[in-house]
Amino acid sequence: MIAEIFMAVGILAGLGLLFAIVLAVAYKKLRVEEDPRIDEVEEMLPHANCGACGEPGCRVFAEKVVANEVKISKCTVSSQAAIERIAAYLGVEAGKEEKRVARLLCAGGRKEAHSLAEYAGTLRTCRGEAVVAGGPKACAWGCLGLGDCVDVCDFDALYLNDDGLPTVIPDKCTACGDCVEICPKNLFELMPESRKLIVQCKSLLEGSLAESKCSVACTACGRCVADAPEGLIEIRSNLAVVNYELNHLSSPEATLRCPTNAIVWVEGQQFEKRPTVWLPLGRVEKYTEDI
Amino acid sequence: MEEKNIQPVMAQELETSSFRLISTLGLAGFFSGLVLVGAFLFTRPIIAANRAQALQEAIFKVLPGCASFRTIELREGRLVMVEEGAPEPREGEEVRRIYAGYNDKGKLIGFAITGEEPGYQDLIVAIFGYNPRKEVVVGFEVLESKETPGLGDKIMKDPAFLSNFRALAVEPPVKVVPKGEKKKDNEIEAITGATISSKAVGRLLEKSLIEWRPLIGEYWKEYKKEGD
Amino acid sequence: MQDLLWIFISALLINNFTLAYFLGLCPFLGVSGRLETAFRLGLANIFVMLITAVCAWGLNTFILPYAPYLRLISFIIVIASTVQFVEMAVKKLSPDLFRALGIFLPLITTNCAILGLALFATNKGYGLVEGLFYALGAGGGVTLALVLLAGIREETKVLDIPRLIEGTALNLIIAGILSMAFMGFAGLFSAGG
Amino acid sequence: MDQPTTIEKSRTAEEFLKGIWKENPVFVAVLGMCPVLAVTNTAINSLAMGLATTFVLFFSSLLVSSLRNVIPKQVRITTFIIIIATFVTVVDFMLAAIVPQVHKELGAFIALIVVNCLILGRQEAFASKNSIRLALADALGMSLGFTFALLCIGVVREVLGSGSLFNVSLFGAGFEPWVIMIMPPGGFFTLGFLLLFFNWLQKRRREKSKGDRQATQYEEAREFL
Amino acid sequence: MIGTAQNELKDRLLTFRHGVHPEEFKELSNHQRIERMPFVEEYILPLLQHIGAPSKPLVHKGQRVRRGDMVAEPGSFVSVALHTPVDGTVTDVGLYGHPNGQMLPAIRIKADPFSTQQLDQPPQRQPEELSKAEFIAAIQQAGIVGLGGAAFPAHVKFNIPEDKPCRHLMLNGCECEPFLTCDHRVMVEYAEELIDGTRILQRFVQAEKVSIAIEANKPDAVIALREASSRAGFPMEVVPLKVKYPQGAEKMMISAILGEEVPAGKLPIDVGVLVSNVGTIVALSQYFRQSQPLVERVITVTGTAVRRPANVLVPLGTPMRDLVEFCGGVTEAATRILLGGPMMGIVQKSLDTPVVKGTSGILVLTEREVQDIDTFSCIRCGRCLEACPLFLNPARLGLLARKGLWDDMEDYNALDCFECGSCSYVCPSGIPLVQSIKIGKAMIRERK
Amino acid sequence: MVDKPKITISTSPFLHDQVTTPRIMWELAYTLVPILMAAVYYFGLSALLVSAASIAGCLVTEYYLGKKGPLGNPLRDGSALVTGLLLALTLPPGFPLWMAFVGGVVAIGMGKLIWGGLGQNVFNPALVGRAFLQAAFPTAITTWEPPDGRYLGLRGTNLAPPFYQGEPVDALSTATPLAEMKFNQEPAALADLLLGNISGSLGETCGLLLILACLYLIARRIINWRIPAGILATVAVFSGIVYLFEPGRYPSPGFMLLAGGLLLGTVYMATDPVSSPLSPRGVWIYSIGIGLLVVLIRIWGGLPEGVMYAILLMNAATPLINRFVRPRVYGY
Ligand SMILES: Cc1cc2nc3c(=O)[nH]c(=O)nc-3n(C[C@H](O)[C@H](O)[C@H](O)COP(=O)(O)O)c2cc1C
Ligand SMILES: Cc1cc2nc3c(=O)[nH]c(=O)nc-3n(C[C@H](O)[C@H](O)[C@H](O)COP(=O)(O)O)c2cc1C
Ligand SMILES: Cc1cc2nc3c(=O)[nH]c(=O)nc-3n(C[C@H](O)[C@H](O)[C@H](O)COP(=O)(O)O)c2cc1C
Ligand SMILES: Cc1cc2nc3c(=O)[nH]c(=O)nc-3n(C[C@H](O)[C@H](O)[C@H](O)CO)c2cc1C
Ligand code: SF4
Ligand code: SF4
Ligand code: SF4
Ligand code: SF4
Ligand code: FES
Repeated sequence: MIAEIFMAVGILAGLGLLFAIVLAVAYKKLRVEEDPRIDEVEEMLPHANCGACGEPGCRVFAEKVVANEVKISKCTVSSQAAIERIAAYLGVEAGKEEKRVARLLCAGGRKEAHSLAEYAGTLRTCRGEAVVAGGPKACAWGCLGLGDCVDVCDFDALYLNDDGLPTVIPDKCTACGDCVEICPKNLFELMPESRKLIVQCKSLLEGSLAESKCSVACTACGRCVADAPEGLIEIRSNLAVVNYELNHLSSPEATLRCPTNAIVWVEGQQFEKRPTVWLPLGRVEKYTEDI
Repeated sequence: MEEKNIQPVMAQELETSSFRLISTLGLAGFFSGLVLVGAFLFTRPIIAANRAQALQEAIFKVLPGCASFRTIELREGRLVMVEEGAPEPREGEEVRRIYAGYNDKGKLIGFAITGEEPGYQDLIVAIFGYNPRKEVVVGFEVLESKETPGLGDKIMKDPAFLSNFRALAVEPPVKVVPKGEKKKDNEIEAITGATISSKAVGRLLEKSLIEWRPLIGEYWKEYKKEGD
Repeated sequence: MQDLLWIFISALLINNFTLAYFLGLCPFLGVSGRLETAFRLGLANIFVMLITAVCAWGLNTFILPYAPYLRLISFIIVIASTVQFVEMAVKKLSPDLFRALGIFLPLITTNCAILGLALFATNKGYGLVEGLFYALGAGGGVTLALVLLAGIREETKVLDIPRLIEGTALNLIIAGILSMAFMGFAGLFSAGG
Repeated sequence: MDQPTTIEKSRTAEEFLKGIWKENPVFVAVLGMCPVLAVTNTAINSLAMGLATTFVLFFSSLLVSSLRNVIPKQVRITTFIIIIATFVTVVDFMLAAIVPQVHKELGAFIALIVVNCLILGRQEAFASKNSIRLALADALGMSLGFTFALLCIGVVREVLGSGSLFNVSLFGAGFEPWVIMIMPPGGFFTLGFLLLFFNWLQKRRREKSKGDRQATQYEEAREFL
Repeated sequence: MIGTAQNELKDRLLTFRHGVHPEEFKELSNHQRIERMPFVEEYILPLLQHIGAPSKPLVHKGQRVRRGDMVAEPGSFVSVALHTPVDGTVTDVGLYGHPNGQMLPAIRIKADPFSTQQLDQPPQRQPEELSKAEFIAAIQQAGIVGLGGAAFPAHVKFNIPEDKPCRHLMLNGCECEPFLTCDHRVMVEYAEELIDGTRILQRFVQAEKVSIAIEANKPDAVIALREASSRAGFPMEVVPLKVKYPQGAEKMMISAILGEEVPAGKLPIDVGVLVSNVGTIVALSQYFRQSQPLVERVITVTGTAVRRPANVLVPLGTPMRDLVEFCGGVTEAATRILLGGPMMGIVQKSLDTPVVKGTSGILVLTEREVQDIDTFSCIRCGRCLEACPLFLNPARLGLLARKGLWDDMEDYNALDCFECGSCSYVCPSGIPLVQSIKIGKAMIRERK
Repeated sequence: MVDKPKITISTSPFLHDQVTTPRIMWELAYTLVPILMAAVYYFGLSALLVSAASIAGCLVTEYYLGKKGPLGNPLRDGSALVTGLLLALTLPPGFPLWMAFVGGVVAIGMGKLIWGGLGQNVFNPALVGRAFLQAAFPTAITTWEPPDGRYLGLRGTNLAPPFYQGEPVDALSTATPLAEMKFNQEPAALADLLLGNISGSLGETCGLLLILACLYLIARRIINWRIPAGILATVAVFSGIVYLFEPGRYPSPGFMLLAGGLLLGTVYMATDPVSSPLSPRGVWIYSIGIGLLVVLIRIWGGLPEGVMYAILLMNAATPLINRFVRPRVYGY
């Protein structure tokens, strides 16, 4: 009985000691210097080493989180609070910059810009239309309105309004640039929110020709140039261009006499808050009915 | 420059904790050992009793009429009866044992033998009773198997199958035949849809008998000599 | 020989650790998203299992006969520490190998499959050589399952998996179908046709 | 123990409840899968496993949270494992002594509680950082959630796979059991479809809260494309 | 005569692996002699009618020009000059609809209704007298580009590097696209010029061997060219090839005739071959013998919705609307307008765009032929793999494109695809494979 | 005048081959009719009922849970019908109808819809259904009855009430040729295997019809010829080698080819385009793999038949094959 107890305790303590010493020595001898933030983040992780995050272990996950390769929320074991703590910890490091949002440089929705033909392809995406004679719209620069940008936005910051125009919700937009990349017509630009004077047109056609294709096209009439402070706006290739280096001079004044409303003063959201169609009808969705 | 700030702190932490961590682990091991020994000592008799009871039940089942049993061990090529109260063999020690069953009059009526054999899924471990006088198998019970429920596990439940072992002759060697074709005493009628498991049982009996029958034969001779 | 083959095949296909014994499912479900990672995790698994088999056998023959109640705790401590030590050694001796396999080691050590291997191998009373074959089969089986699942999961990237079932639910069902397919191996080399 | 404040009281309840539903270790976090699938072929086994896990989780949390300021960082994990392994061994012995039949069925999976990601995860993520009170609430909640999940799976598998519940035959003679349900694939399928079911519940709840107007518009939009 | 040729063609014909057999529809126009398009009121000359940099305009609004005058000069080495096909007045230099769907700079010329529209005849330039550099420059000044479809500036292609001798000059008379017959008619009606142009080019590139590949469905062209070559005493092999799409793609032609593959990312000249369309060669001859720069080309106007399918010699810049009117206009059923053949042609939103150098045909189709088939998911039947002449995996590319996995697409060699359309043609699930691949290629290029 | 007509735009090519996916599916379904008729000839009404139940399971599931295809109704493309028919053809004649229905539901639900529907599944749906049935009801699915000419007589177990076992009234059940061979080393006559006068699942008995169907489908380019070629050649060669070692114990290659589900599986199931590899080289690997697994399971495995498992296992490997075995691109 007593012998049993001694043996048990002896063996366990022995094993414990032995390996503790081995590991302690190894820990010191074999340590490699790394970004101290990795340790910090790892410290805040659950250490379950369960692989649920898809990474081979907590440390590797921490490395990737610090390197911004994966999202911290991938760790399903951490509580929400812990995740926020880590995000906050890393967020402080990230620093701050003026908030930017994506702006659409076209206002030619279904009502304003008319089409020459009907798209009959089965691939109903903007990219798909764009390779087919540049899309059915008369204006070769304008938005195709099939919402590739809406699909690609991970933050639900975009929806198609009922005019078929993708509308950015500034509060949700993180300026990730995905929509800028996907749009085949290059209609998005990431702008600081302080830029409020925006020309919502990219058509390089002159005056009446432009207007014949889209009722909100810039006709290069020059009124905004005249109404704005010197040098703020100029006409280049039949299009009004705002010189944002002089952004501090801008005011809604310049937009007042625009005959087509191609130049606008944007506070917050770009297009009217019409009744909206949220568009999680990604391409995937189109094929996939949830079962 | 930040690094510099961090470095000494970490080094220091390591320095101081080296002793502490070893001692923490040592202590944890110590207490855990205590708890474990306690739990072990407390439950050991109960667990042992459970085991013994399970064993006894199995032996009684495969040796009808059995009222008590003694453990017999294979030592140096001979079967030797294990003394009462001898310590259990340690885990990991290789001992080969069978059990001798006695009826209520204290007469040796047969032996319970365990054996194992790969079946349909995994090893089948079973115990069976062997009557050396008549040279027949008198009972059979599966101890462990992973055979398919409803199919292969009939080898442990199906009365029809188990009835094969009421008096199964072991000479000529046991043979498995399809259902409905049993003609001789040494044949086991297979379970339809589970021929593999049935055959595994057959092989299990055959192998164990080849191993143990000569030994039992000698033991039996000696016993009879003594008895007579 | 026949026995060793059977031990190996049984652990590899018939009683596949992942698909039939449900061991090591967490990494199986978590780290099977990319084929490359899954394969390396599998290799690391084989490696750790071999170490485990040796540790388990050693403990079982030299220490546990004296203190059977320490089985679990000593397995886990010894295996975890040995693997951790090996990890550090590998990191120092061969950084390449470490990058390829070493990063998986922490994930594997505290994993059911490893401890399961130790427990099963000792339960079945395997000796050192048998234990090693068992480990090889089990590790190979885990690798096989991981690689197959990872291949299928990579394929699902181009499929229109319904939203509702995406993720773990689908992975589980795929694992179930794989497990069903592996049932075809039952009785391999044991039933003697 | 210091007197708990009201805030702490409400937090206790919250920590307790979250494990059962919102952060259910099985359905939401998908943790500790091995026992979840391996031993749930009958309701009794599920229950036994759930209780065994509860026992281990409860006592390890208790110990870890009371010792949280004593254990040095570097050996934290090792110490936790020692603590957990100790309790697991105790449970193992106890089950073998009290319910040998169940112990035999659960087999090595009792021992495998040691490496159940859930347990170590809770120690790391919660018990080692919170007061005893909260740690216990968390442990209880999590293990209840775990047991609940096991039981769900166990019930489905037993009813279909054996035609019985807690060993009580439900359908009478002649019932054709769905053998697959008590075999490995059945485990995967059951959990898979339960997860599917919970996803569906969640989706429905989300849709309800969004309001019907948008739902119809969503449908319309779908028609439109 | 024709009968024997056909018999000969029945023998085993050379061809390439994979490919498809669409219905030909050539009988609509393959017996129509080439007609000359009368001059119309207005011409629009886009500055970009070829691959490479756009031409630079030399004229201004209001300037008077004579037929054959250079109105834009090459913008760089990979660029050619542009000439006006008519006497008239420049009315605008601005943005106009281009066949590719964009609005691009173009010169608009109002034709002089009283002009004779005769070409001024500057002094003849004999190609034999020119040095290599002069020859190349002359072709560039003549505005000659490949008329086989891609409109690659001819002088760039003919300017073969010293270290890559041209062993084999191959003329491309396959015209594998259904419907199109312009090359066919050119071979029959301009056989003389064709031989002459070939002789000029062969002398220049010092090709050891000259052959012309013709799909076996044009036996009269085979005979015409055999006769012309023996008449002219110019040895030239006329090789009939199996009728299979895209036999006319140069890589496929080389595979068929030489059994060699052009290594990926390389040009035919890397295996010692120079491929040129028959129309290009005729333009070459016309330039050197008649001093006519590239101001007109033969175009097939056809399709089930065209009232009078025809092969027409059209001044470049002619608005499609006028050309179609010349061929009787279109029927009510017209729904789709294409430039080029039905397999690779580009679709038009309206008939307002002008004919350019690369236009080989105008096709107006009805609902019946173009009915887009229903799109199912890919069933991985592998038909597209067995159709793709480049041995790509279109099914995979289509799947990847659908999910926006552009990097994987690049890995699966999306950039090698030459958009022949064989895969979409055979896909039983009606998957827009070529479109998907086009999108993928655009994305991959943008991201680089 | 010209702009008046409705101008539509789409992308090249503007011509299309006549073959469409629904047509492929329907044509395949037609070729299954003779095989089904042979089953009716051998097993009578039971064969029809079992097929109807399995098809009903498939169609109902597809109809209610499937997504609308371009044809609207998800059943119009015919693929669910094919799945249901093929599943039925792998079931024994005495199979309870409710189980056949369940099999159909599982085949479509788990084999197809959770993957996203037509064309997306990694595993062959009919075989997923059958594997499920085999694992769920191993006894029922291994109870075989001989072709006994009872055209109108139902097998007693067919009409078992849902969730209950059938009454095994007629204890007529026999072993299939494969089981006879495996457990008793008694091969059946090849002529019987060819004509179908043996017990087995509905569609597998008549070898001759299956061979004809195979030739027709190859000629119509509906199935890839490499798959039957690869599987059958591998099985013949591999089992031939084994046979030469111990002819008495192991089955002859001829028997291996004709017995059991090999022909049915080879012609209709291994060839499922969706779950087989794309490139020709990949297809060779796939089919040789199936051949090897079939022989392995049949000769050394626990089960007499392994076609289904062999196909499912190679289905599982197909994504890997597709990934690592790609066609050589022109010019590389
Ligand atoms: C899911 C499944 C489970 C099976 N389980 C067993 C089993 O436990 N034992 C067995 O001998 N055969 C098992 N089999 C094998 C088949 O039932 C096999 O057909 C049978 O062994 C052949 O025997 P028979 O000739 O009596 O039909 C199983 C088959 C399946 C499909
Ligand atoms: C798919 C495809 C089909 C083609 N078919 C033809 C053809 O039928 N006739 C032809 O002259 N060129 C055809 N071409 C273009 C040739 O590949 C090659 O560019 C041309 O013959 C070169 O001559 P050029 O530069 O004089 O145009 C085809 C190209 C592709 C990609
Ligand atoms: C295409 C096809 C595949 C089959 N695959 C299997 C299989 O993998 N395993 C199996 O046991 N039976 C399978 N069967 C049924 C067998 O051919 C055979 O009838 C049955 O397995 C007989 O063996 P048993 O004694 O196991 O019931 C399949 C049948 C078909 C038509
Ligand atoms: C040649 C061919 C074979 C097929 N074989 C099967 C099959 O074995 N099982 C099945 O469920 N569907 C089969 N189908 C139908 C279809 O491919 C199947 O339903 C898809 O797997 C569903 O995505 C087959 C179709 C074709 C064209
Ligand atoms: S991707 Fe571009 S073209 Fe398409 S909807 Fe968005 S903004 Fe418009
Ligand atoms: S895709 Fe990115 S940049 Fe564009 S709207 Fe969404 S969040 Fe903003
Ligand atoms: S379009 Fe591209 S992928 Fe399709 S067949 Fe032609 S070359 Fe191949
Ligand atoms: S032809 Fe169409 S359906 Fe067939 S594999 Fe190619 S893309 Fe898929
Ligand atoms: S419980 Fe997580 S790996 Fe087993």
